[in-house]
Amino acid sequence: MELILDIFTGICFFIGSLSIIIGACGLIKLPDVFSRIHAAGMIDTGGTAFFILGMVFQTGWSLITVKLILIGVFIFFTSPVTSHVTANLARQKNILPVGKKIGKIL
Amino acid sequence: MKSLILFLILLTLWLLMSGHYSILIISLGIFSCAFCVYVAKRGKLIDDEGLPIFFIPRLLNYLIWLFKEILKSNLSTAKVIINGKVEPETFTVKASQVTDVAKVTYANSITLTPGTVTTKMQKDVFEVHALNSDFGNDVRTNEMDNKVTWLEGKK
Amino acid sequence: MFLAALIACAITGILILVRIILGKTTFDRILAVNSLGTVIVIGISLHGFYSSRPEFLDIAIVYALINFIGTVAVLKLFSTGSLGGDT
Amino acid sequence: MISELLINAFLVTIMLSIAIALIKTRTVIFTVILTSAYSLVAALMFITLDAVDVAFTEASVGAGISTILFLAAMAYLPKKEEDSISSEFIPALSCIILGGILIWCSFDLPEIGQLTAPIHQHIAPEYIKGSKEDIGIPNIVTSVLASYRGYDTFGETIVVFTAGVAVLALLEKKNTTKKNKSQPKQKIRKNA
Repeated sequence: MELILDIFTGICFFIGSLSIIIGACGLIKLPDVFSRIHAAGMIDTGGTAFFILGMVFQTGWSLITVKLILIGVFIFFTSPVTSHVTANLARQKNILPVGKKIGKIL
Repeated sequence: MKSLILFLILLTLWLLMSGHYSILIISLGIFSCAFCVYVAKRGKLIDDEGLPIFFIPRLLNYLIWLFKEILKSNLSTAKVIINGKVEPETFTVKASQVTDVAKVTYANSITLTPGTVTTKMQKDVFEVHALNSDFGNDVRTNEMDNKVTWLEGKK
Repeated sequence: MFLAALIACAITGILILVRIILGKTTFDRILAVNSLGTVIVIGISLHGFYSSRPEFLDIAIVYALINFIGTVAVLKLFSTGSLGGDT
Repeated sequence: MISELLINAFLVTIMLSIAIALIKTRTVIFTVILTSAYSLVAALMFITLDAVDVAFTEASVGAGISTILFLAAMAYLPKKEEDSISSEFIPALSCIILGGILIWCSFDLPEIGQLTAPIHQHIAPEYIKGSKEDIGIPNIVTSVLASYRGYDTFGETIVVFTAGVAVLALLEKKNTTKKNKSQPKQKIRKNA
């Protein structure tokens, strides 16, 4: 039983590590602020979700699990807000995104 | 009624976070939770926006769908970053929700799925930035919009 | 296992640091610092498990909130020019 | 043990590179952002040193409140820092000498966790033995801080509180006088 949980944790950590490293690479590689927000979103959603899932497999049911899930919920609620505020402010300062525009832009 | 629900939520949080259950500490917790509720009530923070109860019956279903969606778009974002085929595009979509909370939920759901970000909001028109035309098409099919309208349950 | 995950966090931290130092606009840097905060939250919880003292999760919770407040405060100052309520 | 050393070395390297970037930059808001990142990493460092309470304080005060205070003060400052005029040789020399003295002194410190160190001989064993029955709080650091040296902590808190009130009062006063000046700025922004 312990072995199975360990394997699950290992898989989750592997996927999480992969997604945060790819996200950080994207943060460096992508061309402008608006594209980089997507990479940061990958770190915030994919990375955290899998790491927390992996740690939940290790604890079983206790108060620690609740705290882990709380961390996940906080990051889940706050990450889109920061992304949106950053993007909105960049638009307010008249930075136009690279790439094609479809239809009328606000 | 709503302040009672808020009080219970706060108290549950306190009990879960503290982990020490003696009479003194629990009574301190009850006191501070009551004080928080009082401050929130004085600041008129307790309304439909602060505590959207009408989401609750369909929330679980929506969350499961959202997680699935996030997983899918994480995969495709990773592919885009590795391939390096970035063709960003910007477009506007219309939100069909009634209340402000539901609109915010829709905008946040768009932002939460990597690959699409809401950059500007004006009443019920969102400006969305997508990493690729595939992500753009995902938003433009209005599947998420319909889901959030269904979650709101006002129509 | 936990050590491997911690190493992954460390590599991510270095990559993000490169973006912080290179970053052209302020928004790039704010975004990168926010991501660094998320990675550190993960790192704190992982380190807690690695040294088998998961009580450190309390700090990770405080961190997740402080990171958000700090980022929003910086952005608010940048947009309005002050933190007061009358602007 | 080796992994602990590796983690510490890595964190110190990151802090060092952030500090160098801090010196190099000339934009004030970027300085504040970097300071926030620095204290984020510093708190992680305190956690690896097993000082939970300090890490808590560093996280909330260093990364949260002081960033916001810096920002509030920054609203009255020019956006760009001027290049320094005087030569950098003497400050650098004095910093290096002071750092050298501190490192030299640190060789005389007892090793971390050594039982015969003076700090573990004096009154600490009594605190450790009696703290649970005397006060009833599971965390020893908290019981020492809030009860055994309660008057000390009380005085410190008063000093910190006074400083906070003074800072708030200073910022508030400037706000009212500056109101008229900030009006035309916004008009320009709207036109542009």
